Amino acid sequence: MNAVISQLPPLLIVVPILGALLALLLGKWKRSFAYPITLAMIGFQFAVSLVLMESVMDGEVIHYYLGGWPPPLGIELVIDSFNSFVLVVILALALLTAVWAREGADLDIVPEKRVSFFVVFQLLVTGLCGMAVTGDLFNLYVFLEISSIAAYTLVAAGRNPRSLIAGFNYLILGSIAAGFIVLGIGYLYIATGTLNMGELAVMLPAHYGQATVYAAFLFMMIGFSIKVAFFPLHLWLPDAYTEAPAAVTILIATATSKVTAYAMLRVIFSVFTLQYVTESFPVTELVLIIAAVAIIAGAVLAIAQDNLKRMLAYSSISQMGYIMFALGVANQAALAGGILHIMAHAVMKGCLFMVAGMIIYRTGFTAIRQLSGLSRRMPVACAAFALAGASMIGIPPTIGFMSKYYLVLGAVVAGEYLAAAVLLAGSLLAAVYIWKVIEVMYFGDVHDEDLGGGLEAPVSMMVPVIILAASCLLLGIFVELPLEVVGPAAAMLLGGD
Amino acid sequence: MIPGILPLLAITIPLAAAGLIIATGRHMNLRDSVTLGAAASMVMVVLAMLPEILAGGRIGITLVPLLPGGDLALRVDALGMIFGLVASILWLLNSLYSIGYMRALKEHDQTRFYFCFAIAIAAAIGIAFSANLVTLYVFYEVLTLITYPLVVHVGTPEAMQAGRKYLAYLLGGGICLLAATILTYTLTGTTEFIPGGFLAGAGAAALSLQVIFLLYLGGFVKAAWMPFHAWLPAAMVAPTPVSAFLHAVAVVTAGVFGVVRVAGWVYGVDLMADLGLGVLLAVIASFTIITASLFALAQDNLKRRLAYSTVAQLSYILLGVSMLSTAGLTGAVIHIPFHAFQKIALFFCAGAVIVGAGRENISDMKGIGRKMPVTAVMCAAAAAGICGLPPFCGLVSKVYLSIGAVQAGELALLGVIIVSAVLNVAYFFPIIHTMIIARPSDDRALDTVTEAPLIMLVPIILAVTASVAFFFFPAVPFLDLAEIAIADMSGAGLP
Amino acid sequence: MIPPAAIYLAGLLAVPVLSGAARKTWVAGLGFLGLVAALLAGTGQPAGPYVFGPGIELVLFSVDPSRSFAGAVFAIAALLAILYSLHRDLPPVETMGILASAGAAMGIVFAGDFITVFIFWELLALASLAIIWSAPGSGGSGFRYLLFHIFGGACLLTGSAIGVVASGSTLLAPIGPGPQYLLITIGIGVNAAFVPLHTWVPDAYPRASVAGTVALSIFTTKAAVFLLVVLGGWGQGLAYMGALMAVYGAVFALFQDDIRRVLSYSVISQVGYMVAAVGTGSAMGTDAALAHMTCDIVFKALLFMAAGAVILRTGISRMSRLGGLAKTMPLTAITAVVGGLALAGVPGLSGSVSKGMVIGAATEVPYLAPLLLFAAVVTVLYTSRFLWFVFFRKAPDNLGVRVEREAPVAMLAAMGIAAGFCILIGLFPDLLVSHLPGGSVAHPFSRTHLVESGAVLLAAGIVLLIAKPLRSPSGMVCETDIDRAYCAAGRAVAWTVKNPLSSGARGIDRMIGRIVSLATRVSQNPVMTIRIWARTLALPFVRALLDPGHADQFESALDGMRKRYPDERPGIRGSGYGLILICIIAFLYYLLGAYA
Amino acid sequence: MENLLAFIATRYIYIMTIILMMIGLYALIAKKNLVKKVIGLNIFQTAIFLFYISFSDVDGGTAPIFLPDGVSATYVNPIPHVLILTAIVVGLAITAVALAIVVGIYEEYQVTGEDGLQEVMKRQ
Repeated sequence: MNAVISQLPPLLIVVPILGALLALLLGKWKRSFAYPITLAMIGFQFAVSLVLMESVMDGEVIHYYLGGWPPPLGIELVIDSFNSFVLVVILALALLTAVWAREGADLDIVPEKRVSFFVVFQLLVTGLCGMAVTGDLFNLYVFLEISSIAAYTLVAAGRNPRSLIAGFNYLILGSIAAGFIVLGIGYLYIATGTLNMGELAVMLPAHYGQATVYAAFLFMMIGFSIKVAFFPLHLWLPDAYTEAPAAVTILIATATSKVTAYAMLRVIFSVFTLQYVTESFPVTELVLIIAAVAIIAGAVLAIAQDNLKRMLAYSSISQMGYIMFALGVANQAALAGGILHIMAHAVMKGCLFMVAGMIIYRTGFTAIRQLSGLSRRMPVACAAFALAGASMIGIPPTIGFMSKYYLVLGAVVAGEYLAAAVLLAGSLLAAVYIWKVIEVMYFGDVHDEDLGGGLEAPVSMMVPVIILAASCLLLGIFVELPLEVVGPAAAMLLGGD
Repeated sequence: MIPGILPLLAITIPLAAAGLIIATGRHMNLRDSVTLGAAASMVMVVLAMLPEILAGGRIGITLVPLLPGGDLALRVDALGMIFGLVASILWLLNSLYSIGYMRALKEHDQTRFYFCFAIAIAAAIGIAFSANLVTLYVFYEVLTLITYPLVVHVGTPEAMQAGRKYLAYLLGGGICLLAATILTYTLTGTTEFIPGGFLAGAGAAALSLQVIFLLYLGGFVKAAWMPFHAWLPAAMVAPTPVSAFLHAVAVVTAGVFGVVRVAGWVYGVDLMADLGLGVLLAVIASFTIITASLFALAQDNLKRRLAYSTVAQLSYILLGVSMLSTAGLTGAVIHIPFHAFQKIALFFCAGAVIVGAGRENISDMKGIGRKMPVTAVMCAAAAAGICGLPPFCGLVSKVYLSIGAVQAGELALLGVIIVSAVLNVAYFFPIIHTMIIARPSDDRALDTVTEAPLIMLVPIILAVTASVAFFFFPAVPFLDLAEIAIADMSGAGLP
Repeated sequence: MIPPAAIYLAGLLAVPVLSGAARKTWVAGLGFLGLVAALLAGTGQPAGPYVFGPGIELVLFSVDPSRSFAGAVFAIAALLAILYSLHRDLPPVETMGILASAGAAMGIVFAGDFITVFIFWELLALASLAIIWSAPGSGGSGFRYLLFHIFGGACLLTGSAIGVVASGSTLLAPIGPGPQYLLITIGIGVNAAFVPLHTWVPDAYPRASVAGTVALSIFTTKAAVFLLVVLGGWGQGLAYMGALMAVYGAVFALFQDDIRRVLSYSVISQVGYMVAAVGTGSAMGTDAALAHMTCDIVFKALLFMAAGAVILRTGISRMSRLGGLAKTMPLTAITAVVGGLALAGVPGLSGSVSKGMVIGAATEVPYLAPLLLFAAVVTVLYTSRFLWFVFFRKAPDNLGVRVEREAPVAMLAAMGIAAGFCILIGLFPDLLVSHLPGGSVAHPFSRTHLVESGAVLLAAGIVLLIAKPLRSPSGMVCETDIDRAYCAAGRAVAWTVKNPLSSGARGIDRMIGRIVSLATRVSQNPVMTIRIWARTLALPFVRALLDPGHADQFESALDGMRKRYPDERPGIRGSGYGLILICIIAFLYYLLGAYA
Repeated sequence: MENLLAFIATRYIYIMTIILMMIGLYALIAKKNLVKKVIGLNIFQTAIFLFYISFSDVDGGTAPIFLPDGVSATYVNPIPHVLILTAIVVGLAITAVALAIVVGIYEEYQVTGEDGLQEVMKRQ
């Protein structure tokens, strides 16, 4: 592999941080500079991630030692098929969100805060990239906190005062979670004396069965479960998603939650290997059960909501259950489905939240019942919503169906018929809450005529929505492309190759 | 030109038409002519494949690799050809009719209507020509969703309620179908339709195979077998062309088609017999036939009565499949097109009455035959056809089903056939009497009634003519196709 | 040569477009053509099997002596019926019905296989329905008629399906034992008015129009009889069924007031004779059946025509209100008398010939002949009642209706021809007998036969002298038959379907709806729901235990919660008490794990 | 029994940190006043810092400072100290954000207590 590519990983993080400072300074001088720089930086990261993914597609792994210090002293950045894939997904989402936010941000960000908003926005993205690429546990924690702090700030940054309360909740629980994670990392260090994931994976088996390792595992599981809002630790999520500024909701619902899920999988499978979680400290069964409950409960709660964003938030809880489900089944097909679902859910939930934001942007409506007859005013947006919703339900041939298919396949192969049934039932419930909206949008009669027609949102918001909606369908039909990466990634997690 | 392009074409034509319909939505005539043109050309395409199929050949094409065990692939064989012919020809008739109907009633959102219609037809054709379970499932779900806007077209609360019911049942069915597909794949490593079935080689436990078959049945809830039929009468709130579409062109037809497919191409007749699934199917079908006919007796709303009659008639097909004998399967397969042609005529008549007289309840239709003779007579003819009276094609399938029951050695099924024959007459001929014979309640009653416009009468007459023609020449082409299909699914060794 | 059925069936297609005189001539022409074709049919070649579909071959046209004989008879009868129907412009549907039933009967006669028979069988039912429904106020009886015959048709189909599979060929053949015997017997029995499947006859025939009744009386039952003849090999059970029908029909005919009901029961009775003859199973019996079928078609048609003429002119169909028509309608009266005497079996008329043959054949089966003779006596009784009350007794002036005109020409012509047939056959039996397939002979004027008929008539006379009520028209009228039971059953089904079944289904629907809505409401805010429920449960205890002030406070708080439900406002509180729990568990786990 | 005592004797520092952590958690969740919550958060984090420092300790170890050659000594493990430096920075940032939010809430609702907040929102 050529020298340039091997130098890319640090740039992925360093350059944007510098860029953020630049944006801050220039933004102070002239407000309109901030946005372009942010956009450029995220675009740059996206490009880099594409190059990286292309170069690791053939299964080889890029290692980069910061400052040339090898582990255990130094910090290592690792790029393999799994996290390069995650990188591409979240950066694509972040880029689209940034495009969307150009006007979408005005919805609930006061102009004075615009500069800092985009700076923090970019820091959040950068922190996520760091989480994805790092090969060092404590470094992971640091990046996790960077992104989290950015997220707390953004959530609380809205015009809507309630966003402060939501942000505070998020902060409290998020910090507790971070505390647990770092505690767990500490225990691991006690046990092995290293923090490098690769070395841990090698050294841990000797210490399996130690209470220290148990404790480490438990604390990290709990911590990550809070971070990914894994039922029943999801309590911060509905408020945060509902009250946060639209753009922020999109970003944390797609990028943040997905990277955290990635980190969780990475820790569980690359640090505590599959053998640990299934044999010496079996938790997969438990995770599977909780995941099943999460799928159903999240969906049922979503059905009951009347606030569109809140409904989508609960649906996220249900969908996160799908990914945990993959963890619980823990075989090739299921993990492939899970990783695929990380992408699928990012794409479709991003699209749905964008549409929700556009609706608020144009009409100020937040309640589902207010949307009646909206399809006549915002045809494109509603069509996108319908398409992404179909994907959420898992209607073939959308991407949502593909990931679900693999999950069920995995469950069936593993003989978990009941779990498979629950998964399918969950998609039926998803149909219910998605359809509640579509029904109102398309077949309700139009209220308050004074709004008039032609409320279609501006192009800069429309383009990302259309791209996402289209990719819901295209990624499904040409599901081979993501599978080329996802398959090996799953195999790698299972320690196959 | 590679032959594989034809089935692809058959699907892409309506899809392209859908796009054009949206594009030309502003100009009514242009839009409707697009629909008609697409329908006509699609019939052409399907007919172009007919000789090849009648010669015993198959036309296949793989579109994209989709999932393990199921690429998105099309393959046309005799059975699919039957469904394909029905769907395409009836779409042509239905388009003619709906143009008349929608304009006469000045329905709203006609563009959406025709758009969904076109896509739904594409899905139906996809189901007919699908080469494996996954493809079947994909198009099946698409059909379910895209039909929903048609069902709730009216937009009244009642309609929305019906739509929810419709989705609940059909999506639930889809879930079952998906589960069954995945289980089949995990058992055998393939979902390809193979004449004579491929599950027999799986060496799985009998119980699991039976359970999977139950899942398949649940999946094909589109066949409206009792007690999972409620969505069909509920969907009666839709405009009449939609009802015709549900009952004749695509939806329920797709359901029974799926059952035949699975019975013959996934399980295989012998395996079905070994697992005793024939008996199960026979019980369900018999129960449905009798109960649905009884329900039909109780309905006063013409369309609801027709809906229950559909439920009963579809189970004739299930009954034929359950016999697992040559004649029985033949009866089942040919009953698909025959029932479709007659039932679509009946629904067209119901719609014509709504347009011409604005009445939906049978009790209000006293003597309207005096003002709308064509509609009334055609309605009588189609009804007689469903009852299996000469000279209509319903009789043919009835004969085959009876012989099939004997071949299967299930004489009890003969009892079902007798009872249902009587019940059919019992709920159809009162309609005829009311429309044609009975005197109007008062002499002013018929003042507002006029014959439906010609563009609606033509499809009715064509459909009825077809059903008469199929009585005199059943072999062309459906019985021949059925023969090939049966030979496919049985290989040999049927009683 | 063309199959006669084709002529009628093709011809009726032109009826709707024609009208008035054109239609009448066209229909009459069809009648003649059909007759010609039927007469030529014997010379024609049977058509080869027509492959209907895999495993099903139709023999649409097969020829043998009995078929061509019956074909000719039906053609003549059809011509008579058509001629009779020319007296006025029938509604096109009715005309088509008459032609169709003629065609269907022809089809059954010449059919060579079960499926063809079934097809024409159903067609016959449909055609008869058309005829019945053409008369006003015939809805119910027509509907019942159809139900009966569809039931019969289905039985015939299923029965023949069994036969077909068993024998491997669809050709008509004697029915083997087993379920198919029962099914096919029921199937034919419905059309042949086997007791207790006969109720459609007195139900439908009197309701049809006068012309329609004639056509009905000719085709349906007789076609069934002919099918019995063709199949053959029935066994003696059928003979006794015939006897039962003969007696049952005759007795019920005795107790009718409506003239067409009398004749309807007479149809059942006479068909009983034929069935009995077929049941004997001998070639002689077959011939007798065919012969009696011929004669009965003619004189029964004749009587129905006469009754029709009477009803047409007087508008009255009840014997109790008719009378003395011999003066005003002499020709009708004469023909009616000829027909009546033929029916009664008076020597010198057609009835005695064929009835004699039947009874002669019946001697082979024990107890059959006496039963038939008894039926013959009763026949004489109701015939004489019919003739006397309608034509010859002094009209009851209180409600008598005077008519000044004789029946229309077309009717008279038809009746005249029919009467001519009766007399001719009666005087020269060989005209009929020589054509019989079995080649048996009749001795109408042999001493035994004369004595027999004399005895019958004498017995009848004696009974008339003894039984006074028989001499008054409304003496003993009984118009209830088994059909009451059938109708009751039908109504029961309808009621069950309308009330329990439907409402049950609706109830299930509603219940599901309630459950769903409850679930949705609960899941809007599960925690709060639980709290509300708990507090609601606690409320009575609180009231009981706490002092009123607290209780009211508690209650108001509860109401507040109810009002605010579902409470979506974000609160700082409540984020994860579960969390503490989990941490403590984790901590303890670590502690113990380390300690262990 | 003495077994347990021995256990506590050896691990008491860990137990202390855990208990401290639990105190922090309690404050975080049970305290109504937002500022107290933030304080609880800090206690929680401090407990974790202590935990790291304590396990990095080596008996008789000196500070990990580079000594002139010839002199040798046992160092305590330096890495946790480094990590905790980072963690402290992170904790600081979090506290800052939290306080900022609290200030925001106060400006918005004129309350820092949870019940007051509920009242205010009810009134809205």
